[in-house]
Amino acid sequence: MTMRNATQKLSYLQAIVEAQREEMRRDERVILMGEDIAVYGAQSLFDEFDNKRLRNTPISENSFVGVGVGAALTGLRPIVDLTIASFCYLASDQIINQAAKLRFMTGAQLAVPLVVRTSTFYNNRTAAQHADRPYPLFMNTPGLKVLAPSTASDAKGLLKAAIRDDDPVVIFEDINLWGKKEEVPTDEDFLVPIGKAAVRREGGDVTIVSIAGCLPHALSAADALAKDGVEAEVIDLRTIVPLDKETILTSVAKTGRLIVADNSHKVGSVASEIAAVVSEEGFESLKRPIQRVAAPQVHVPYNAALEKRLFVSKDRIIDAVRAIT
Amino acid sequence: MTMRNATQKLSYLQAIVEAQREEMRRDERVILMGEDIAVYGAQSLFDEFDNKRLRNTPISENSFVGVGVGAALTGLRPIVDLTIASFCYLASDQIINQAAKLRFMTGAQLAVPLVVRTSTFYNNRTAAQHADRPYPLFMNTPGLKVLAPSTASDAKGLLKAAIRDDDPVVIFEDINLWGKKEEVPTDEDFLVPIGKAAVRREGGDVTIVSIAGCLPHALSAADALAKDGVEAEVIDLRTIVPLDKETILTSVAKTGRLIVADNSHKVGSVASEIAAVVSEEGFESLKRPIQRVAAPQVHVPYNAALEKRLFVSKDRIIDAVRAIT
Amino acid sequence: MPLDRAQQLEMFRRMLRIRLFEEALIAHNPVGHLSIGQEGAIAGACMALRDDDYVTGTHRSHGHPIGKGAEIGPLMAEIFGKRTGICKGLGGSMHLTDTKLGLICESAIVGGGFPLATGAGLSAQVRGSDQVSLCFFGDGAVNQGTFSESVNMGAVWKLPVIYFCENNGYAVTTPVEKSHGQPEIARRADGYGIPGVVVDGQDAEAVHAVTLEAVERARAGEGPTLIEAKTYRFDEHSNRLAIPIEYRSKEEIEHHRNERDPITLYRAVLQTRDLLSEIEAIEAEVRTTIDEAVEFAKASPEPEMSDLWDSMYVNPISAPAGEGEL
Amino acid sequence: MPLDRAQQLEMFRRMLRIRLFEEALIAHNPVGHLSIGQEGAIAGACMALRDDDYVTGTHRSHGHPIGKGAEIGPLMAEIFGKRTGICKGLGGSMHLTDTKLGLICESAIVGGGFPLATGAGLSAQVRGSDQVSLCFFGDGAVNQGTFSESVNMGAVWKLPVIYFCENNGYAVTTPVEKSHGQPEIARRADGYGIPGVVVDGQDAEAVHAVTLEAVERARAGEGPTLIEAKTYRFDEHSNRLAIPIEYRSKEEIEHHRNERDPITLYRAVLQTRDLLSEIEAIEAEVRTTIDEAVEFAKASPEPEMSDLWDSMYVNPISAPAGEGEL
Ligand SMILES: Cc1ncc(C[n+]2csc(CCOP(=O)(O)OP(=O)(O)O)c2C)c(N)n1
Ligand SMILES: Cc1ncc(C[n+]2csc(CCOP(=O)(O)OP(=O)(O)O)c2C)c(N)n1
Ligand SMILES: [Mg+2]
Ligand SMILES: [Mg+2]
Repeated sequence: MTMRNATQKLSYLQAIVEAQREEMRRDERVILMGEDIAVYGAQSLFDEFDNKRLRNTPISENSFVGVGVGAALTGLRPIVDLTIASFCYLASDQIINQAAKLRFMTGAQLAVPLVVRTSTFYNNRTAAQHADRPYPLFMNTPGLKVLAPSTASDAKGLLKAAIRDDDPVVIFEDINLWGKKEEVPTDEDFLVPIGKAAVRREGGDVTIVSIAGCLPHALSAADALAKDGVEAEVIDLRTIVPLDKETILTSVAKTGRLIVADNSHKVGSVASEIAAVVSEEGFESLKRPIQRVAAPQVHVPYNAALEKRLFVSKDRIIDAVRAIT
Repeated sequence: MTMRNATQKLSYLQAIVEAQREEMRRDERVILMGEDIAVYGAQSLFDEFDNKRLRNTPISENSFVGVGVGAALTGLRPIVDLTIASFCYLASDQIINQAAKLRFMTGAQLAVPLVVRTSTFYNNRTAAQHADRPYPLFMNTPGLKVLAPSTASDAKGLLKAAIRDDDPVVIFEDINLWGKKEEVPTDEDFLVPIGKAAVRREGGDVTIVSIAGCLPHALSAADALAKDGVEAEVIDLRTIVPLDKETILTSVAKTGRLIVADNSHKVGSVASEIAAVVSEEGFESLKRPIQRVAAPQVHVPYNAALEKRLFVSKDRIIDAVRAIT
Repeated sequence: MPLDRAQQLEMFRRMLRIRLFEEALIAHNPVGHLSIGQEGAIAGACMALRDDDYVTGTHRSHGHPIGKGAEIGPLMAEIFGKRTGICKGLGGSMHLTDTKLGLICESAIVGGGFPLATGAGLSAQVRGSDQVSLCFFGDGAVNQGTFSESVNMGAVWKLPVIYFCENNGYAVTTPVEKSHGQPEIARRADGYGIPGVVVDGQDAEAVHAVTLEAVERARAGEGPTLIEAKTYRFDEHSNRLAIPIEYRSKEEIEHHRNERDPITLYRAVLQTRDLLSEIEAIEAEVRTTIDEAVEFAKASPEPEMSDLWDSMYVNPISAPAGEGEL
Repeated sequence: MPLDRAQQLEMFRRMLRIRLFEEALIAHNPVGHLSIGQEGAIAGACMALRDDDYVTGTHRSHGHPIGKGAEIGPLMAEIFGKRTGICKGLGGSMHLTDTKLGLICESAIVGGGFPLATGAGLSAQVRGSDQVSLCFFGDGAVNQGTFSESVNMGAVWKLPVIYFCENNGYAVTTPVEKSHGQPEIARRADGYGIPGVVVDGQDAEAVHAVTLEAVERARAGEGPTLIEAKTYRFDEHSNRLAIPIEYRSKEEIEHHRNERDPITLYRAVLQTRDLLSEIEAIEAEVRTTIDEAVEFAKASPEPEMSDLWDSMYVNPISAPAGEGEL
């Protein structure tokens, strides 16, 4: 038996593996499918679970995601690993046309307890076909829940919540965070609620909403700004759909200034959605223009130095804050 | 020889067919591919062009779009008809990972003069798997141009411009406009510039940006509002990427109020992007909160009466204007 | 195990129910892709399944739940868009899914059912159940990548799946020969190492026999079978779509209507087995069933805006203020 | 038409260029998916093509342009991420595309090349050119839906395409037998009505012969051929990916390195043809070429932010104020 408050030092990637291990132990309906899953972190699961529940799939993204949907409709709770986020486009048919719509189209006769995991592989010299951060891809489609954890604890707690959720969930994991270690609760029922953003730092001068791997940069920007007397409130979005409007609007009501840090391309990003919500529902409290700090509309180059410049950094956040304070 | 200013009464759908006919006559590199293309309006092209240039494809969306990309890379200028917009998800891999990225990834060795046509089939009792309006689907991906014409003339002129453009273009046609007739220029070089919105009605009190099939509703809302002394400026977006920020910001600078009418689901919509741009770059002129009038986050039901209620209407636009004037 | 008399009559009943259901639609609510002409393939396949076996289908969805034995009223009400419909009026003509009988999806996205049926087979295998999963699809759907991907996965994992092609010769206006490099669909099975079988889809008992064999293989853990039932659609692709070209001849259609009607053919077979009076009783009964279904559908209420929100998630996310009222 | 002596030596040169290019990468810039072990299949196939024929490839991209005869310096500079790289340092290791030699795409999306190669074939057919298009792909890629979809389209339209499988037995850690319901890849051809041919990929001349036959069929308007070249990758899937499991035995790897090295084997063949001194000259020359390429790459400048914007569109959309400067 684990203690309620016990913790264990785990990296973000280890936390993901532990979440799956615990849920597979707890519920035999949970299975894991994907290409070469041992290579993407799951090798230690093979010590404990067999080939029935750990499925190395052929390279057939649209179909193995759909196989997950079919299995979810009929009594299993599959986790499907789409490894690299640009493979989401290959499976977006089954995710959008089937997973997201089947419950509705059948008049709620069915449920789709499916988890799709995928990793954003940017800042890794993999060039344009592997480095996408398509957080907004599934945002326009009702029926899905979409997550993007930024800490090891959240990676664990949100993935566990997703596995227990009865609706289809897509979770974006950020490889730039894979190595980050922290104390993670060992309680088997430790869950992070879907739909709740986390205030990582309080401050009254400006709100910085941060998505996935932007968090470390947002926090160090906030530290630097504090030295100049600007207190930033840093919100870690964690859940993209459904959006925690309340936490964001409450903060903006206090600060009157909003920065959104998002490593997607700027146009049509999650940052755009947040800006839209605040310009609709939080307009009266806004003192200055909203600032999106995001990747520009160019593809990710192979050259590492140029690649790095596309993404959110401490300095870019500081500049954005300076522009409105 | 056609006269410079001659026109011809055509429906939106006929205008699309004429655009293709003219460009196929003009440039033998232009071909048209798709499923049962005769059924989707192109039957009269078969009188003039042969099976070499008019290709009925097998039901293989991802591949026939990719075949279009491959042909575009090697000397043709293909038009690929994805018929119904929810089939875009099946081909989003080839559109996003290949069409949009290939020029960049090869260091500009290649060009991809491809046009992908697709129709939004909402308000047609086809239910959730056929009724999507995924205008934002390709907006987050640099490298593409994305169009959404609302009049017969624009349908013709934008499609012709797209066919002559050397970059990949996705064009959303709206079946709710198929039957709308108007005088359309017959000049073979009549082009509507990509990237330019059209001010359809001038007014100083509120800006209504309208996307695709929302235009008739926006215009009748504006007429009704004018009777109450509220003068709306109606902007027909026409091009989704690249966004004509200038026209929108200029109008908002004058009116201080912005409504965006978009039949996509509200979250992560083109309306969200426009709201974000204005809340960043036009904030100082905004007097009241931005209002997005869009479809709510539920799927499209089969029941026709309920389906209709999801979409933008004159009354919903009027309500939104009333809320901020 | 061949069908006993009661089962033969039940198969006839289901075929006739499909036929009269579709004819009622033509009369009352001209919507959808009809299965007239394909009843033998559908009922023959379904009669080889248990109630708890899974089925996925297509945009041409009406026949599948009827073939599986579903109650008619809620199916009819669905096509009328009513709240008493099997999908509450939200799914409609292309999505008649009755989960009580293992129907998990009629996919209007061509090819969308392959992975789902394969996943249902995976589920049965992982849970150690002896259920099987039957995937209905058309000849055109074979060209979707999901066919190849999913059949291969079914084969690698020896899943209990029957891939059942209703080959009616056309995808909308496109004949098989113009869209398939090799037009014999069953022959594609070899590429995945599974058996491929061709059967006359207008002969319901022949369809039943080959399907039963495939079901037994699947239940025994020997993996999938690909069945190609040669059938024909008597009506237009969809009675809502204007088809501006002649892609099949009137003679061809008349030939099938006159010589190859699966119901006429099976009725004649059953008559030779001295079942005429039973047939006539079924004919009267089915007519009543369909009439009552139409009445039920007409009299039923429309769904409401709140039904949309309530059908989205298992734990409904509540409608934002105002939107519930649109 | 068998290869003449000059062509035999050219084939050997290209094989050796691939080998030494990859070895230089291991020494200088450990990035990428190497083609060591697969040189015979690649060069054998490419030697059957004209300079203006099209080629598409994969994430394992280095061998294809070298096999097609591309200049080495810009390829090396690309992997060093330099502005003088064939793709200006924007594409990198998985995308070495030299369009001067008809290479139109190395797709790091597995299966992404099937439609592109098929489209190039369509283009040649529509333009009435006699070019052909050759699509390199791995055994794992066969399970992508695009394989089936595209090969079928090539077959229906009798396009001049050669689908060429470098079957190295594994997709990352997954052996063919565990991911293919039926492990003989060439056998899938029958499903599309095109010829399927198996060849020893370690025998460059055998590869050349079967490819040439396919090229001639394609140019004659007889449609696609599927070729399966049995080969082996000597190194790890990618030298950047940690592989935590043993999925193939050391003995198996050693067997291939020692007995089945395509360069050793072909060198021996050429020696029996009295070409030793020519071979030695080529060996020296290739070593110099590679050394010079490394020097060139090292000495080359980095790309600039403006190169990104300039490479996006044919008519560049200018960078929004500020973003060009990031
Ligand atoms: C992904 C997708 N592409 C295209 C369509 C449009 N469409 C609907 S039915 C159909 C033809 C299907 O042919 P087949 O599989 O033979 O089934 P049949 O209609 O003959 O029963 C097509 C192309 C679709 N619904 N889904
Ligand atoms: C669509 C897609 N899915 C998965 C991957 C990850 N991946 C890269 S290479 C590879 C294996 C490919 O195997 P094979 O086709 O046999 O080529 P090989 O690496 O053996 O040359 C995989 C799964 C990818 N790049 N693209
Ligand atoms: Mg058919
Ligand atoms: Mg391989």
